[in-house]
Formats: sequence, structure tokens, C-alpha cells
Amino acid sequence: MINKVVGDLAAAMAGIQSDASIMISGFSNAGVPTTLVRALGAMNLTGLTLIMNAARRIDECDASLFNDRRVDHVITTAFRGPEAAPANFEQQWKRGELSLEILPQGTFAERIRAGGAGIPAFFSPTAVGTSLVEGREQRDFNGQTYVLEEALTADFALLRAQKADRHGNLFFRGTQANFGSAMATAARTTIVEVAEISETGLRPEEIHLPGIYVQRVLQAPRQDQIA
Amino acid sequence: MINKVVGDLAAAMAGIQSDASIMISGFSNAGVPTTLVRALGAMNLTGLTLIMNAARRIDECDASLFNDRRVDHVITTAFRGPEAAPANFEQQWKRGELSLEILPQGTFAERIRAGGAGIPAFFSPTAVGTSLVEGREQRDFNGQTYVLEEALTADFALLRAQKADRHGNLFFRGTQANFGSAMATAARTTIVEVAEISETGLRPEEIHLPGIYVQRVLQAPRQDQIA
Amino acid sequence: MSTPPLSTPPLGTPLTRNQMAWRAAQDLADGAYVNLGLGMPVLAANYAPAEREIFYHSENGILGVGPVALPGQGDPELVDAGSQLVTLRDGASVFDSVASFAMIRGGHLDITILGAFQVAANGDLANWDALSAEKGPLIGGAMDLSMGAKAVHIIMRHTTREGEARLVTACSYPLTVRGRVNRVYTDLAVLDIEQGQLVVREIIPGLRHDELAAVTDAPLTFAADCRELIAPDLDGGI
Amino acid sequence: MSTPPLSTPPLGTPLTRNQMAWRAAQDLADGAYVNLGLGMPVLAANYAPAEREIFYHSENGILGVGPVALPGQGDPELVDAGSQLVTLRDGASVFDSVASFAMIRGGHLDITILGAFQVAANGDLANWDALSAEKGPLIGGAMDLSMGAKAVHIIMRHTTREGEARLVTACSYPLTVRGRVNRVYTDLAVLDIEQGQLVVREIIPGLRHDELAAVTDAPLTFAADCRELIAPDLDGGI
Repeated sequence: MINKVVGDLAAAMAGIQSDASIMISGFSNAGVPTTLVRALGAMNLTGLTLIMNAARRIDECDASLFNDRRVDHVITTAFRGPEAAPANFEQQWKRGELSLEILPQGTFAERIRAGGAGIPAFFSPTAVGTSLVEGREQRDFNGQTYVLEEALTADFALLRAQKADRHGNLFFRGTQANFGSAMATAARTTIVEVAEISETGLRPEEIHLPGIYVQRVLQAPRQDQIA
Repeated sequence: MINKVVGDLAAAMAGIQSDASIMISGFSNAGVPTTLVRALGAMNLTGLTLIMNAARRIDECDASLFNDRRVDHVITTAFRGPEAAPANFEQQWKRGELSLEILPQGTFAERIRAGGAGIPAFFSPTAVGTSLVEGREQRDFNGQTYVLEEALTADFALLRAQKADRHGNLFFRGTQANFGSAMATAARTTIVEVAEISETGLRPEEIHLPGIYVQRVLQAPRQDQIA
Repeated sequence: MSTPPLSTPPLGTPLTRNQMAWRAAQDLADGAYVNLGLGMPVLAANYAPAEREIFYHSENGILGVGPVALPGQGDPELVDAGSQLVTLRDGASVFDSVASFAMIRGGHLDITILGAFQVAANGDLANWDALSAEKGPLIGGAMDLSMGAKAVHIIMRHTTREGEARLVTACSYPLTVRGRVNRVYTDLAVLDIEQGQLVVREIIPGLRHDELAAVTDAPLTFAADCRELIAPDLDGGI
Repeated sequence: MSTPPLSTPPLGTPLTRNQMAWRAAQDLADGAYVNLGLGMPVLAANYAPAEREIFYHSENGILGVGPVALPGQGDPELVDAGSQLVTLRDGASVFDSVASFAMIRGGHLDITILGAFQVAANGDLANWDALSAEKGPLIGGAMDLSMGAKAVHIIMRHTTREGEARLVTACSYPLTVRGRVNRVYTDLAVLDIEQGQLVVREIIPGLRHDELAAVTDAPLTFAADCRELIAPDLDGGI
């Protein structure tokens, strides 16, 4: 019998090791897996690659990830702290202590989607003509220039959703899905925290993400993102 | 005020002319826009390009499209009649009276999706090593070979859904969505026949395809596909 | 909302932020699908003519953003791209970021209104990298939106606080997109970009053509039917 | 369903269609996500051990296909890839073809079971083009499934009606995919493809190794623990 629901945080986070690549869902305050991110911060790992829309949101969730130098590489669309003074993670980048790949948000999303969909690379119009694509492969189709973008995958994805069932099917509330639904398809192991476990099972019309993409589900109350 | 609901078939089909490219939704008996296909057959056009999963289903729906030589080009995954004896459309192809592009179903779906998503081309693993990709551009990523596939778009898409509202939002029943939801994004004008028009409007959680992709909605009862 | 009476400010008074947003909003057509960037652009939603039905897109996954939620009534899991707790309008749909940017990149949005550091006469836009020595980079959705939307409208002050032109022959800040800006609303004028030229469509009363040219770093063409740029008083007479 | 008693057919009796499907079904693990092709493969769903929870995928957009609907109770808008009116099992989801093939191509399905004209010892599969002079081509989902699924299992008779081998050194029919077949269930044997070799895991009782080799057009290796291929009587003693 399939049962993807795990009983505690330790079981949820099992197997995440130093040097892992980890996708983290969330846009602003929606869909941020606060409990899982804080558990990750408490694991005392090093050499992590974090793949998330905005570094600030994860830093607000658990400052130890950057403060304790757990992160070596970041792939993101926004690497800027909320204050005029640079955040710790911005300073680390300026000092060369971590490397950064900064992407347009749509390219970020589509590269993750490609990673889950078996598409190794695609051409995109976004960022053509900007400094982001200097020196990269570009090609014209129908008179317009496009840049080649490669798929993104990761060892783990951490998501938050509203509801799950034992099959791992997910229901997202509001704008919770954002990058999480694609990240789940692009990671080898997808771990989801949810407000509710449906004992009767989600109905087909409620399911936003089929359980095939989810390996572990943990019930965890919503926490404010800023600790 | 937005109102995409049209009152009759003439308004639904307005502007479709000879030499148009037309995507038609449907997999087996689900999501076939029977009323719109029969209206197309009655329009006495020539030089059409039809883009649909299986030629047989459209031929069963309205045999005049092929019988009356309205179709010059077909892009499909299945160009085979149901009987041992060749269907009229198979004979036309064998005689060279129409040209044919035959695709794997996933490549067909993804090329249409690309057409709607602003992706001009992508690399796919499917069909590599087969006669379908002979002479075409291939490239290795991470030790595996992929073939370059280009986006598909069309002048019109004809869909069937269960419900729509005046904004063009669509709810699909069962497996009605199949290729239709992607076709709607890849066509300049998307025309949808539906069983019901929701006067109160679809709720966000009911909407499978946002109305931005739909230009015209016509209420039409479900008809058996085989005339 | 209903349109307030037109104001009669002193000649040569630049438009306020709200007035620039109001002016931009007047060009949103009935039935348009529109994405509004952070800052002044998002204010435009307050000023679109009430009889027009407009669908606001938020790139984190909403088509049909409604008003900001009343205090205490918002859902923290339903936010717009500016992190506001929002509501959904009649006919709204919600989807993930992949679907949202497919909608953007695929050319389905009618207009995006964005802020900018600089716009060049050839339609180039610079609005993502302020070349700060201290702060990290932030791209967000601006590159996708400005490349994908059918029309790109910009709201920005005509000059920087230091008085430098923002409308230029060539952007000095890193580009967001090349050649995609169609129209610019400033506190002094409304300009279209046509065949690599800045065409002034409207100018505030009391500002001479040469005065506008003096604060613009690219040649200006004044439309034959160039009109006065007049906005209602939206700031309580300030 | 409950497993019928094992049959004791005369020595050397080839498996029936149902028996081949039954044998393939025994290798579907608890919790597996499985796509079954048309013909014999789809019969396997009838014979998976009842205590295992298996999610059947249908490439037109279902994960969790249930039994075929009872006569008169099906929904013509809810069909599987074989055009049957089906039901949905507990935990099933429904989606469009783009999502369905992203699932396939992205390597998320554990197994696909397909039919074949020919399988080569190097794992090549030919199952889409019968080289008919009269009929048009039909690819469907076979190329995507055989390239994308983590494991590709084939059910086919060991020889054609004319007695020609289907297990060959190199396929003569046009290929569906190169080098992706892992296991083949025939009416005479179960074979794995390992490092370009056909390894016989099971053979029907009474058939000698040289007799199997005589109807196979590629070298055979017999596993050290090669067992008897015995299936229950599923066809009423026929």
C-alpha cells in the first residue's frame, strides 16, 4: 500500500546531505515550506546549492543557512535583501564566498519545468540583448533571436501545500503552487509540508499535482515566514 | 464588458478561410468538437492544414473534409483508418494528394505547448534513433542524444469543453482537455463548443484553462462523433 | 472608481505619481489583459475607467487580481507579485509560475506597464540593475514581461532626482530588453516610440517644447496633434 | 483478482495471451506507476496481485485508471488511451496531454508494458510501423513511452504467425526506440536484455533450450537459475 505520509521531521528530511542541491518553493509569503527550511537550517550541512525564487524569503525563514555559510551556490531570480544596507548573503556574494546564477523569473520557472519534463534545453526570447546572455548560444527562428537555456534539476525539492493524501496528491491554496509544482517534477526526492492530510483522499478535481511527483508528506502548521 | 459567448455557428466560425491552419482537440471520443468540425466541413474551403491527434476521429466526425479534398496538409500522430482496407484519407496520402507530418504523441503535444509558450524550439529525446529524425539536427546533453523540435502554431483551434463562462474560462470534464488546452494557447483564434454556459461564472478552482486563451464560446450539445 | 474633476494646477506643474498612473490607466482598453509592475504601475489599477473590464495578471499566478484584501481578511497564501494579500475578481483564475510565464512569454498579455531607470529612443529598457556596489541583483519578471507582452508601457519620472534625463539615446544602465517599449508616461509628457524616434503625444500645460527637449537626452518629434497632458487632482490638492 | 490454480498443460504448450499478460503483471511492484499499451499489455491490469497498489497511467491524461465502466454507466468524455470508457481509482488524477507526456518523457513512470513486432538483443524495439503498403502511419505514444519509462517491458509472441523470430539481432522493421527494452515476455520464455545479450530467465516446461534458440534470431544466454515459466489456467482450460 502506498503511504507517503511521514510521521516526523527527521523522516521527512532523511538523506539530505552536504553538497546537496535543493529547490525551495515559495513566492513572497505563499508556498514557503517554513518548517522544512528551518529543519534544513538545523542540519548543520555545508556546500548546499539552493534553487529558489528569492534568497531574501529563505533568509527571513532561517538566517542560519547563509549566516553559518551552509550555502555555496544559489540559483535565483532575486538576490537582494529588504534593507538599503546589504544583507549577510549579499555581502557573502560580494566577497566571493558563494557563487550566484541570477535568472529572469520565467526562465527560472521554465528551466525547472524542462528538468521535470525530460527536455534538456530550449530556446527562449527572454534576456536576449542583455548582459545575461553575453557569450551564450543564440539562434534566430523566424527572424527573432533566442538564447539556449538548459534544464534545471535538483536532488531535493521542499514544498508547502494546503492538503495532501497518502498517495502524495497535492492541493495548493491561493498562490501556493508558484514554483513548487514544477520543482516537484524536477527533483529526485520531493518533500512537502501541508496543513492537512486528507484521510479520504483528494478528489481528482482537487488535485493540482499528482502524487507521482511527491515522495514524502509531512503535516506541519503554517508558520509565519519571518522567525 | 467581456463576453466571448457567440450566438450561433456562423459567428463561431467567422473568418475561417481557405488555406487556414486549424488545430482540433480530441482523443478518442473525448473533447472532440463535433459541432464545430461539421460546421468546418460545411464551409466548402480548400487548402486546409489540419493539426489533430488522429485523422480517423475527424474523418468519422465529418467525412467531407477528406472526401471533398479540403485538406492539403496534416500534422498528426495517427493517420490510419479503422478498417483493414485503407480509408479515403490514407489513399489520398498514398496518391500524394495531401502531405503528412507524423509525430510521436508527446512531441506533438509539446510542440503545441511550445507554440503557445513562446518557446520556438526545444530538444527532445523522443524518436532519436528512428527514421523520423534522419537528417535532422541532433545534439548530446549529458551523454544522451536529443533532437531539435520546433513549435507548432495555427490560425485557429477548435475545442470541446464541458463548461465556459463569458470570460472564456473553461472547465473540462473527464479526459476532455487532452490536446485542447495546449491548442488554445497556440492558435491565434480559439473557438470552443461547450455543453453549458455558466451564467454565474466559473469559480477559480473549476477553471482548467483561463479565458485569455479563448476568443469565442458556443453552446452546443454533445453529439456522437460518428455521424 | 469615478473620475475626479480635472485639476487646474499652476502651469508647468509636473504630474504626481498618482496622476502618471491615472494617465497610463486611461489607455487600458475594455477587455485587456494587463500586468502592472511594482511601484507606480500598480497604482494604475486604481484609475482605470470603471466601465472597462480589465483583467490584471500577477506573474506569481493570478489572472484577474481583485482589490487588496481588507485588513485582517487576507489569505497569506494568496498574494500578488508585490506581496500584497489580494482578492480575486469575478472570472479570475489561479495557476503556477510555469503557466504564468508561458502566458507572458507566449505573447498573450495585451499590455505590461513597468517602471524604468532609463528608456532609449530605440525602445530599449533598463529597469533591473541599478549598478549598486553593495546590493545583490534582482531580476524578477521584468525581462519576461517586457519581452512577452504585446505592448510595453513605461511610467517613470522624466528625469532623475539629480535632474539627469531618463529618456536617452542609449541606455547606460544594463538592459532589461531591447527595442520593446511602445509608450512612456512621465510627469511631463506622454511619448510613443515609433521607428526609433521619441514622438511626443502630450505635454503638460505651460511647458515649452524646447524645455521638454532640454531634459531629454534623445531627439524629440512632436506629433502634429500633440495635446495637453492634463490629469485630475488625485492627491487632495497637493 | 484472486489467483487461479496453476494449470498443468501438456509439456511444451505455449502461454495464451492472458497467461503472458499474467506473467508480466507479476513483476509490477507495489506502488508502481505503470503505463500499459494496447492489446496484450492492457490485459495485465486484470492479473496484478490484488494486495499490490498499482497506479495505471493512460497517456491521454489519467494517473490511476480504474476498471472499465459497466455497460451504460461510462462517461464518453472519460476514456483511456484504448478508447474504453473507464472509471477512476481512489487517488486518481486527470490532466492534459502536455502534462501526461511531460510525466512520461521526464522519466517518472516506473514501467511501460508494450507490444512489439520485433525486439533486438541490444534492446531496440520495433512496434509502430508494419510497413503496410496500403495503410497510413500511426505512432501514438509508443516512442515517448519507450524512451521515457524507467523500465520497458514487452509482451509479444515469440514468433510471427509464419514462424519467423521476433527476437532478433537487429530489427528489420522501423525502430520505435533504440536500446531501451529491459524485459520480454513471450509465450515461450521470459528474457532480460543485459549488456546487449538476451538472457533467458524462464522457459515453459518441456521446451528444450535448443528448441527456444531455434525460434530466436539472436544468441541466447540461459541464466544459471533459469526457471520454469508456469502460469495459471486463465482461459477455462482451453
